[in-house]
This record gives sequence, structure tokens and C-alpha cells, in this order.
Amino acid sequence: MAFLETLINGISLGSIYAVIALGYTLVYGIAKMLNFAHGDVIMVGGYAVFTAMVTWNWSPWLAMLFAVVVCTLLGITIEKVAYKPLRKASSLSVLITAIGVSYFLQNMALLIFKEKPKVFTSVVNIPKITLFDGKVVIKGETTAAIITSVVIVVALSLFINHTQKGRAMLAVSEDKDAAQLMGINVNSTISLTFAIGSGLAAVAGMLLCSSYPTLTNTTGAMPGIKAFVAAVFGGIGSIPGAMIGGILIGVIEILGRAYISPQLADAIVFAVLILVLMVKPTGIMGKKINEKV
Amino acid sequence: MAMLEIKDLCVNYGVIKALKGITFEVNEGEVIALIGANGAGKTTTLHTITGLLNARSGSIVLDGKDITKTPAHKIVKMGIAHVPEGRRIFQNLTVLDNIRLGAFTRKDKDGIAQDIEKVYKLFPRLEERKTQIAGTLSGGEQQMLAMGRALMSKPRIVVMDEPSMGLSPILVSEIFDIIQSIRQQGTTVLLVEQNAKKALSIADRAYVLETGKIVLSGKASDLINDESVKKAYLGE
Amino acid sequence: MALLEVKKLGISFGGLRAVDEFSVKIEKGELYGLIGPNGAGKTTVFNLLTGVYKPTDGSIILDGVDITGKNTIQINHAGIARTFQNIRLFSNLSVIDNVKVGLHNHYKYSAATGVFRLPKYFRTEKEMDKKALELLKVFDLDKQAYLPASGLPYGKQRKLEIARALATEPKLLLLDEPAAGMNPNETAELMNTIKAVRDEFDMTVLLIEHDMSLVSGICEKLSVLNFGQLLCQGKTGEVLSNPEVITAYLGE
Amino acid sequence: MKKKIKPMTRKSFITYGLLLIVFVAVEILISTGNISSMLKGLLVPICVYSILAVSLNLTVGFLGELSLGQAGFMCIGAYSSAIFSNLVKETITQPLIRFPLAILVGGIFAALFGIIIGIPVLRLRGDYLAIVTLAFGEIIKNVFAALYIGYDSAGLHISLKSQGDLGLAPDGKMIINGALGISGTPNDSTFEIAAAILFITLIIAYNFVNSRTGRAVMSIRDNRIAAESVGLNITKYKLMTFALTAFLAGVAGVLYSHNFYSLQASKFDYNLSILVLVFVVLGGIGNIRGSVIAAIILTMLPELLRSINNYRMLMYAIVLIVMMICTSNETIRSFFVRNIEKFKGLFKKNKAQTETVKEGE
Amino acid sequence: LTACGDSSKSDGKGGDENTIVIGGSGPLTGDAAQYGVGVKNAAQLAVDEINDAGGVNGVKFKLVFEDDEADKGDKAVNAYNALKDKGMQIMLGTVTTGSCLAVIDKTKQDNIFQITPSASAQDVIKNDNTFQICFTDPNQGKASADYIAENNVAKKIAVIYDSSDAYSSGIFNTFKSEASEKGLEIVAEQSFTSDSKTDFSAQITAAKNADAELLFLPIYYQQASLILAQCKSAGFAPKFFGCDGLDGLLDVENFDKSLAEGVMLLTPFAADASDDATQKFVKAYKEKYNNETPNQFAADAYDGIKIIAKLVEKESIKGNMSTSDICDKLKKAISSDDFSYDGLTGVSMKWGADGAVSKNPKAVVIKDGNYSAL
Ligand SMILES: Nc1ncnc2c1ncn2[C@@H]1O[C@H](COP(=O)(O)OP(=O)(O)OP(=O)(O)O)[C@@H](O)[C@H]1O
Ligand SMILES: Nc1ncnc2c1ncn2[C@@H]1O[C@H](COP(=O)(O)OP(=O)(O)OP(=O)(O)O)[C@@H](O)[C@H]1O
Ligand SMILES: [Mg+2]
Ligand SMILES: [Mg+2]
Repeated sequence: MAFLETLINGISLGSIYAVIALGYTLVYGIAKMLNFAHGDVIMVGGYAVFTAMVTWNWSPWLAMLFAVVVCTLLGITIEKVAYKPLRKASSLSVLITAIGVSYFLQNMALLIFKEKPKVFTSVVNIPKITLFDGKVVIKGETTAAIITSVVIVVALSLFINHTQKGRAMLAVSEDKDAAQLMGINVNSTISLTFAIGSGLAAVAGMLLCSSYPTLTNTTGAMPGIKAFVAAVFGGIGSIPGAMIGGILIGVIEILGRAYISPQLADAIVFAVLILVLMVKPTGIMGKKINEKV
Repeated sequence: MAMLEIKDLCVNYGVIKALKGITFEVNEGEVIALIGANGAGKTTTLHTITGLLNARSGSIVLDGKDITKTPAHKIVKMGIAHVPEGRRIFQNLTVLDNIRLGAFTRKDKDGIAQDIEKVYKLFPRLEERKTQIAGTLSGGEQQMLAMGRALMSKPRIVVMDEPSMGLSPILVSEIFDIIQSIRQQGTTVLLVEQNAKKALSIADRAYVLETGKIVLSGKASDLINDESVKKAYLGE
Repeated sequence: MALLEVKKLGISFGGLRAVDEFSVKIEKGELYGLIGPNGAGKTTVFNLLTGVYKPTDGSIILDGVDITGKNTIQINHAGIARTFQNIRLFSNLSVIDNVKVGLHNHYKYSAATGVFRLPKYFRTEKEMDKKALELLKVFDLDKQAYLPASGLPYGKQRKLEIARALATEPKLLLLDEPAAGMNPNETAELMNTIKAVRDEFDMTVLLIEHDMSLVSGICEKLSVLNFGQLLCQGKTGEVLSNPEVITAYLGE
Repeated sequence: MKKKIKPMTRKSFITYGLLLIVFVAVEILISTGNISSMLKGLLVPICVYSILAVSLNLTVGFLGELSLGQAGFMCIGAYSSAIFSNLVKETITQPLIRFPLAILVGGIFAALFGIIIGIPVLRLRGDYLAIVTLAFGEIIKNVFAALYIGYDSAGLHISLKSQGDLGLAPDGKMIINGALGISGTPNDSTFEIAAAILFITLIIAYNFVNSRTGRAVMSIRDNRIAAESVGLNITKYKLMTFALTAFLAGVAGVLYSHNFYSLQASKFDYNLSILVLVFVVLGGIGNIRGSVIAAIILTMLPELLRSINNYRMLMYAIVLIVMMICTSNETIRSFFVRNIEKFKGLFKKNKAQTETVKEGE
Repeated sequence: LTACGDSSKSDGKGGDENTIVIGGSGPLTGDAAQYGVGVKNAAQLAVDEINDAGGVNGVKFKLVFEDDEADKGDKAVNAYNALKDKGMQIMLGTVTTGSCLAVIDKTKQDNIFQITPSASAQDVIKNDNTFQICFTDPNQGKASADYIAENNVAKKIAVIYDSSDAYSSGIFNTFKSEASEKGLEIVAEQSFTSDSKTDFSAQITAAKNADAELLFLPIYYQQASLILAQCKSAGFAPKFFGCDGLDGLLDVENFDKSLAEGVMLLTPFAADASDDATQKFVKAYKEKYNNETPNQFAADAYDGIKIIAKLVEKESIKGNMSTSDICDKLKKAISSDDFSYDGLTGVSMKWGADGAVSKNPKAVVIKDGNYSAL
């Protein structure tokens, strides 16, 4: 029973990682850049909901909508200002700029919302599920996160593989010049990718803060990194992979903490990651790409 | 009025001057050949026309409209398709996905389906391999895919960068036949070729490019008999 | 004894039999051509010979040594060097450094010697420079020795690839479409270079090419592949007049 | 004609010269007492970060692999040498003997880990490799933060749980105290030693890159398949580069740990690795001198911005983004290049015309 | 080269006779910013009060404060050096233990009187020029165990602590040994690290399954607030006991105070205590800083400035004395028998030469959303 409980704890944590990783992997897979600022967009989403709900007393639904709009606009702006000028530069330059953006968002949030943490009010009102006479509890937030991540996986997969815009994204991810020659507007496609990715970050922010309700300017940083790990674990650019990777990372982290060593739980997660990548060098769901000689 | 007019086009790569003011024109329905040695600037010219490179000065006019600063994706919509050097197919997508992307600017589902069939007819090998990941095609197969993909946008002008490169002799002849049939269907062709003899034999007019300048131009049938051209590009 | 003896080589990709029962014998000093329609499996044969792919069937014997299943590096050490259909240069290195990388296994000094600049470093580097320039001269590249390789025009890049392959001092040189993208003059020049290489370096050459002027101009023998299978093999003149080859490959 | 690839020797001598000038200038400032405490305090860290950046550049710039584990190597160097120094500080009291030994210990341990990490890393490419190096760095940090080592008359005690778990006798002494880390390491790092090591690092880096080995490494970066086809042992050169990078990062760690009274593992988190990567990328991938310059500028920048208080880190972020865009955006860069060429042209008037705009082939 | 700036002040010779420069160092950015900001604000408040009242023997204070980002190495030292360049004569700081450990040897070398409001590790005061206003960690760990044992609060105890944090693991270590001496049973010993400080489900499950009656939380309040919420949703309701790190819990914006009902903590300061001094301080602080409630760090810092003022007065320190002389005088004065201070964070606080403060920890319990003395 204890094991089951622990496992469910792991899935709860993992489902949050999964939602974050989905936004990560989209931008990562299409724009081919490690958007290290993704975690900070999550934080902005959290503050947006908080401001709307607590400061302005809006209803949760309205607040969520507001957060999605804020993050989407933010994502598009960041892309335009910081990443677009580097379209032709090396991916490392963009990575460093993303780090700059991450610092920027964190410090901007610090100036606006000050240093004291805020407690987030959960936007989820799904009742918790109690099993085995209350021995095992599945929180409403967990249910919400799992449902959300499944919905996102399905929706994104359908979108990318079956719509014109989605195919444009795939083409852009492979070869920007060739994509232009197909009549694809590379800039607007990348903007769209960022818009969706940032909208997903807002959703992730709400779920993250609903489950773990303290909110500071660095709230998004560590989950962002963990989600990055999850995205790679699942296979870069693979949408179902991001979800699976997220959940597995959560489960390993919690099992490691419960059964091996709480202090070394993170080390264990990373060790498992390394082992898996040794066996499967492109992640769990990653496609093995053979370069034709 | 010419369909496509290039005037005094200059293009630089950093400090390297690749094009030093070239002027030429392409009329509707023509096949124009652009020939020249390695590094003469042929590819650069095509890239600039289709918007992948920015001109430093000069102008490109399509149907009387200046498109010098128009972004590449809009130029496609205006009716120019590009078969790029090095094929530039989408390596990790399937052959069929590549072909479909060629029709990205089109909305007519039925028309697209028909044109896919046409492409398959032109290149039966592509139909056999439609689910293969494009990156694993042989060199020649990739070239066919690049051609087929470009035709999917129903262009009024196709610019082709060395379409015969890497093709077997039988296919080279076929490609030139295809170019001619494309022209017969009313599409204009701007052709860059190393295989100058074949190119001149199907072209209406031709320009000879040397280190970023046009040094010779005229009717293809005249150039093919020009001594200097013969010596420099036909290997005779 | 033949320098290269390939017996019943085969490989599949998924359901596709890319090369099937391919056998060939190449004598030392021969200029041998491999031709066939697009997608016939020519490049795949090169990849099998150089260990990029592991053959599922058959054997490869080079100069009496069985090299079947060995990896690329071992095969290069055994004496096969190649060029690629899609040019693969060390594009950020200078032209001469590309060749010096080819010389890597023949002019040695340890990493420490390099870092501490011991006398041997200077001596060896000097020898390498000399040797590399000699090689570049053969390909008329010596004037561009210190330019970045990526800045060379296409035709010269192809030549540089050959020079780099030769620098590894192979017994057998594989050239994958060396004339692709060259105009007739350049092709003619390349033919002379390949001949010169064969004569000066006493080299055996196996090449893939679609340019018939080159094939008929320099190849002594040919093998024709079609759909992964050997269509015909023999003296160049005979093969090129074979009606099957004409219908499948040459046309006209 | 295009620009020739200049022999690296010239580049390296310019770098050595510049560094020497800076060094002498700083020494003069110090001896005349004209240096602020701030700048004086920054001298060793600047050398440390420069060494880290130069060594990471070997992996990122020359081997062409993205590594996010630099802090891990540094951590190993810092910890192993600090343990060493703490154990021997009573027996070897002469810093001039103790410190070189500590440097060797730190460097060698880090290099060993570089090789261990290099092995799985060889199978991986690109971002997968980046994440594995990040993972290794984090593992190292986490393990050290959970590590308790003490010694008493009964010998060495090691635990991964807590101080109490060690069962140390009352006379025992803690060496590593978990999250509290190590304290009491002798402050053997001086600016002169750090500068000397930076100098040596530069010599090693330049000479490595300009040797047969360096060429092999760069050719692997440019085209792995072609490098294999000419018979290069990819594994060997990748491992060698990783080990060298790790060794130098370890040495930087030694300098770091011997510059402060206390050392805590949490300092060596991925943010530090990323910071070093920022130096490398901003200084120019594959540009050794650039790494040093970027390390110097970016280490001083937040300190120079202290006067704007609350907006300090915000400003730092903005400057970072702007610098990145200015150095990497083609249009902006070619604008600078053109103007610099023009500027140079003023000095070499006669040559100017042929140099500013190169003719196409 | 602004960094070369004004070096006349950093030679320790002292400056203007009627101004003493107090340097403060703490995190103003990053994860721990709230502690540094609290200290900075309260210190400024205290300095202003003193100056408004005409200074100490006519000598006014000037506070300079630098951001050390709670860094444990170079950046902490940079902040310290920046302070020196600004002419610091007495140091209030640093706020966090890690940064403090990085600078104590530098302050020792420069012989600057250093008093830290909140760096609580034992090692911090190993030099004779450094003093603490807060309890040392071992002290808190011991006091907590003693309190629990003596008042029979519980027998079976679970602990969740931050193993990557010096403060938290410091308290835990002494708590553990003291607990076993007092016959308390630690049934679950759980930790987390700064890299995973949001999800405590595994730790809570372990504590719950070990049937712990009390959960000891020697951690900061942000994590504690999460733990309280997660315990509730896991249906685990032990008694909760914490240390001074829990202070601030009730001031978190939008915090559901019912979660904290019954939480006991040892803290030297509670913002809603009824004594005059506290009320006056809280009121002044709120007025000055946007209605923010001061936390314990702020109170420590406020005390710190006031303690410095009292010492300065006692020793008739002038601004033109050298820092080293000031240090020698102050360290002797603070540990002399006749010096004691009644402040916000303790009455009749006294210091030994070792630098540790002696004051009685106050145990409070949260009741109806307020602290009330136990
Ligand atoms: N990306 C680039 N950076 C710098 N120089 C370039 C670049 N691309 C081309 N060049 C140079 O510009 C000139 C013209 O090149 P371009 O590719 O247009 O020639 P081309 O006529 O197409 O030759 P080829 O027959 O080899 O394809 C050459 O000198 C070439 O070296
Ligand atoms: N890695 C692979 N996976 C799947 N199919 C492959 C792979 N490599 C090659 N093929 C297929 O095997 C066949 C032979 O390819 P190969 O590259 O050897 O042709 P080729 O004879 O060199 O043709 P070309 O003259 O066009 O270069 C092609 O149909 C190709 O699509
Ligand atoms: Mg070209
Ligand atoms: Mg081929």
C-alpha cells in the first residue's frame, strides 16, 4: 500500500513535469532551440493568475484565460525581440540569449512582485479521489494535470501532423530556407510555435502553482530544468515522449527519495537518465536518425 | 514587357562580392539557361531572385512589380518555384510529406491530389518510395523529389539549380524532356546547368556568367556554336 | 592475386534489398568503374566496402586480408580511402589542414609533444606541411592552401576530398561521383588528374560516375548495378555496348 | 581571393602579449596601492573563470560538443584539493610545496572524472550529450552536498546521511560536513599564481589546438563521418578533449577553493556551468582570446553595475541579451566588421582598397 | 575603470569624524532576496531613527548595503569588497550563513567588527571579531528537543529538513543527538534539497507511515507552508514544531492560515507580539515600506543597528577612528559583563567572547491565525 501511495505521489509530480515538458519540447522540436526561459514564462503565468484572482478578484476561469493571453503575448514578444535577430546565428547564441531572457524575467518579476513569496489559490476544483479507506489519495490537481497532459498530447499531435500550420512547423524545424521555398512564412511559423508553447507554459504554471502553491520569482526555474530533462528523456521533439518522460522523471524522483535516499534523489534521477540514454541514445521515444552517407 | 527583370544586381557575402551588377530578363514561356564555371555566381543569382539572399543593390522585377525586398515565402505565392542546389529536401519527413509541402501555398485539395499523381507519373520511383524517409533516398532519387516538390506549387516560373546533377544518363535526358514538357505547359524556366550542351540545346536564350558578371548573352542556338563558349563550357 | 575481392556482398534496409550478391575483383593498378541507375545501390556498395554499413552477407578481401565487418577506421587503416557523393570536407579547417588530417596516421607525435612544443613537433609539422603541399600541387590546390576549405568552389572541393583521401596512403581509392557538378572542361581536367594519381601513386581506383565521358574516358573495366544486382561486368567498351545496359542506364 | 586562415601562432602571441600587459598593469596598481578592494578581490575569480572558459571552449568550440557540466569538474577539483590541503596542512606547512601538489590532485581527479563521463558521452550527440553532462554535474554536486567525511584516531569515517551517522570520536575532526562543505582550506591562491596558471592554460589550449591532435579534434567537429573515413580514432580524441577540459576545470576549482575560507557544493550548480558557457559563446565559439575577454567583462559587469542597486541584475540581463544580439546578428556584425576594416584602412592607406572589399572568385 | 574608484576609504583609516559607515550585506536578488531585503529595510529604519534623534554622541550613521546574492564564494566576497570600497567601518552581515562563511576570514584579516543578524551556523563566529544576534543552529536544535521533551509534546518524532542547507542541517544534527539523549524517538528522518523543494509527498508519506506524532520542521517557511498544505491533503495531521525559519509563515500573501493552526515554533520575534517595542517597530516598518510586515530577519537587523549604536555610545567611537581600532573596542565592549541589550528579539541579550548570543528562545504557538506565547 505504501508503495502504491508513493507511486501515486510520483505520478502526481510527474504529471506536472509532463505538462511543462510538453511546452518545452514543442519549442525545442520546432524552433530547434533550448528555450531556457520557458520555466520563467511558467512563473509569469503563475503571477498572472495570482494577480487576477487574488488582487483583482476575478473568477478562476477568467484568470486562467488572462494568464494564457499574457503568456502567449509574452512568448511572441520574447521571440520577436530576443530570438528573431539571431535566426541565422548558431543555436548556442540563441541558448545564451534565452538565458539572458530568463534572468530578465526573473528580475523583472522581483521588481514588480517583490521578494516575498505569495500563496497561490488552486484553480482546480476537481474533487480528490480516495482509495482503500483513505490510505491512498489522488489529488484533484493530479487528475487535472494528467487529463491536461493527455489532452495536450492528443491535440498537439493532431495539430502538427494533420494541419497545414503543423506541417509548416515540421518543415521549418528541418530546414528554414527550404521551408521558405515552399511558401512557408518562417517567422510567423516560429512565432506561432512560441505562442502555443507559451500558452502551454501558462497552463503549466497554473497546474504547478495549484499543486505547489508558493509563488516567487524563481518558481519556474527548477521545474523548467527538470522538464527539460524530461523532454530529453522522452526523446527530443517527441510529444508523447515529453509526457512519458515527465511522468517517469517524477516517479523515479519520488521512488528514489522514498526507498533509496532523500538526499540523493536528484542524483538518482540523473543517474537513471544517463543509463537510459546509454541504452537508447535518443531518448525513450526519440527517433533514431541515420545520417545517409 | 519581360516577366522577370533583373537589373544591376549586386550581392555580397560579407566582404566577398559574389555578384557585381548583373542584368538580364526572362520572358513568359521561355527557357533561359544560365551557365558559368564553378563559383561564377549562378546559385547566388537564383537565391537572390527567390528571396533567400538579400541584394546589396539593384532590382528584381516580376510582372512589373519590384520583388527585390519581398520575403521568400511571398515570392513562392507570386508564382516562382525553386529547385535548390543540393536538393534541400526535408530529410526526416517521408517522400509524400515532402511532395505535399510543395503544395503548401495551395488550397485546392482535388487539384493537389491530381498533381501528386502527375508527379508520380513523371517520377515513378517516387511513388514506389512514398513512405520512405527522404533522407535515405539515393542521390538521384532525392533530385527527383526536389523537382517533383517544386512542381507542386503550380509555378509560373521554375528556377532550377543544376537539376541534372547526379542523375544517370537516361534520367538526364528525361529531366531535359521534363523541362521541355514543363515549358510546353506554359511554365517559364530559368535553368542553371553545368551540362551546358544539354541546357543550351533546350533553352531559348542563355547568359554566361563569369565571376559575378554577365560576359555573354544571346540565343541559345547561337551560343552553342560560339567558339569561346564551346571552348570554355562545352569541352570541345 | 586481385587487390580487392568482393564475394556475394549483400545488405537490406527494411524490406529493401539494396545490394544483393555483388561480387567483383579489382586488380592492382586498375581504374575500375561502378555505374548504374539512380538508387541502384552503388553508394551502398561503397558504404559496405568502407564499413559504414555492416554487410549481412558476403565477404570483402583487401590485399589478402579479410576486412568484412570491420569498422570504418579499421578499414581505412587496412588501406581503403574514399570520397563522398555529398562532399564532406572539414569545412572550417584550411585546405592544407584538411590534407594534414589525412596524413594523421602516418606522421605521428604525441599530444604532449604538441602541447609542450618539443623539437619533434616542429620537425614533424614541417614534414607534414611539405608532404601536404606536394599533394595539393598534384590537384592544383597549393595556391589556396591556407584558405578555409568551405570557401573553395565546388569543383576544387571535390579535388580536395580526393587529396585528403590520398593522404591516408590507401591501397584502394573509392571516388563517389567525382565529376558531379563539374562542367565538361573541369571534368576533362579531373580525368587527367585521376589518371595522374593512378600513375604517380601507383593507385588502384574504383569510382562511381554518371558522366559517361569520364567513365568511357578513363575506366578500364566496369560493373553495372541495377536494383542492387549486378547487371553486367567487364571491359568498358563491351559493357557500354551491352543492350541491357543501354536500356536500363544509358538510354538513347 | 578570400581571407586566409591566419596561423594560430600569431593569434596566440597577441593574446599572451595582451595578457602580460594587463598583468603588469595590475601589478603596478597593486604595488602603488591604487587598486580598489573590489578589483583586488576579483583578480583570482577572474583568472578562475577565464581558465574555465578557455577549457570549456576546447570542448564546445573545438570538439563541437555542448557540455553543461563544467561546474561538476570544477567541483571535483575544488573538493579533492581542499580535502588534500586540509589533510596535509599541518605536515606540509610551506604553501609553495603544498599548493602545486593540491593543483595536481585537483586536476588529476577532475580529469579522471572527465574520462569516466566521456565514456557514455561518446555514444551521444548534440543536446542529448548536453543533458548528460548537465546530469553528471548535478550528480557530483548532490553527492558532495550529502557527503560527510571525518577522521579520528580510528581513521577515516564516511557517510552519505548525516554528521551524526559518522560516529566520530569526540576528538575527531570533520573534513566535509555535508551541505556546510569544507572550511579551513588554506588560502594559497594568489593573483600571481592564478595568473600564471591562466597563462599556462592558454599555452596549453593554443598549442593543443595547433597540434596534430587539435587538428584531429576539429576535423571530428566538422565532419565526423569524414574523420572516420580517414582513419581517425574518434573515441580517443573525444576522450582526450574531455579529459583535458576536465583537468583544466579541475585546476580552476583548486584555485577557487584555495581562495576562500569555506567551500560548499551548492555553489557548483548548473547555473555556474551555464555562466561559463555564456563566456564561451559571447567570446566567440572557438575563440580562445574571446573566452578570456568575455570572462573578464562578464565577471566585472555585475560589480560595476552595483551603483544601480535594485536594477543591477535586470540591467545585467539586458546587457547580456544586447551583447549576444550584437555579436551574433549577421547584419549588425557585418556592420561592425565593415567599419573596423575601414578604420584599419585609415592606417594602411595604400593597402586599404584591396583589403576592405575582397573580390569574388 | 570605475572599479579602481575611490580607494582612500578602504585603507581602514577612517573618514569624517561625525559619520560612521555601517556596511550591510545580504541577498537582494535571487531565491533568498526576501531575507536580505528585510534586513536592509530594517537596518535603514534603525539608522534613520538614530540619525533623526541626533546620532550617537553627535556621530551619525550611514548605511551602505550590497547584494551578495546569498552566494557562497566569490560574489559574497565581491559584495564585501564593495562595502570596503564604500568606506565601511562596521559590518552588519551577512544575512545568510553560506555568504557569511565566505567572508569571515576577510573581515578577520581586515579586523572589522562584524555582527550578523541571521547567519546562524556555529562556524560563522569562529573568529573573535564576529558576533551573532540570532541563535546558533546547534542552540536551536538543542532548545527544540529540550522543549519537546520537557513539555511532553510528543514522543515519536519525524523530521523533514533541507540537507543542502547549512542552517537546516545544522539544527537537525544537534536536534537529533539531543533528542536521543532526552529519550525522544525519531521515527522518520527525511530530507530534501534545494533542487526539489516543492514536492514533499515522499517525506510526508514516510512520516505518516511511521506513525509520527510530531513533525519537526527546522526549515524556512516557504517550504513549511507547502508541507502543511501537503500534509493536509495527504490526511496527515501531526503536531508541527519549527524554529525561527518558520517566522514569516503568517505573512505570506494569500496564505490559508487555518493550515498553520497549532504550529509551534521557537522564535525570538513575532510581529504581532503585544510589547511596545515590537509594536512600535512593526508600525514604523509598515509605514516606511509599503505596509509590509517585518519578519524576524528584519527584527534581528533592527536590533543589530541598535546594538551597534549602544556600543558606539559606550565606547565613544568617532568616525575618524580606524576600523581596526573600532573593532578592538567594540568586540571587547560587547562581550564585557556589563553590556546587555533589550531588543525586539530578546531581553537582556548578552554575548560571550565566542560571539554567540545568550537569550531565551521564545516558544509560540499559532492560534486563530496569530502567534501566542506558549
Ligand atoms: N555562403 C557563402 N559565404 C561566402 N562566400 C560564398 C558563399 N556562397 C558562395 N560564396 C562565394 O560566392 C561566389 C559565387 O558562388 P555561387 O555559389 O553563386 O556560384 P555558382 O556559380 O553557383 O557555382 P557552382 O557551380 O559551384 O554551384 C563564389 O566565389 C563562392 O565561393
Ligand atoms: N540507410 C538507408 N535506409 C533505407 N534505404 C536506403 C538507405 N540507404 C540507401 N537506401 C536505399 O537503397 C537504394 C540504393 O541507394 P544508393 O545510395 O546506394 O544508390 P546509388 O546507386 O548510389 O544511387 P545514386 O546514383 O542516385 O546516388 C536506394 O533506393 C536508397 O533509397
Ligand atoms: Mg551553384
Ligand atoms: Mg550514390
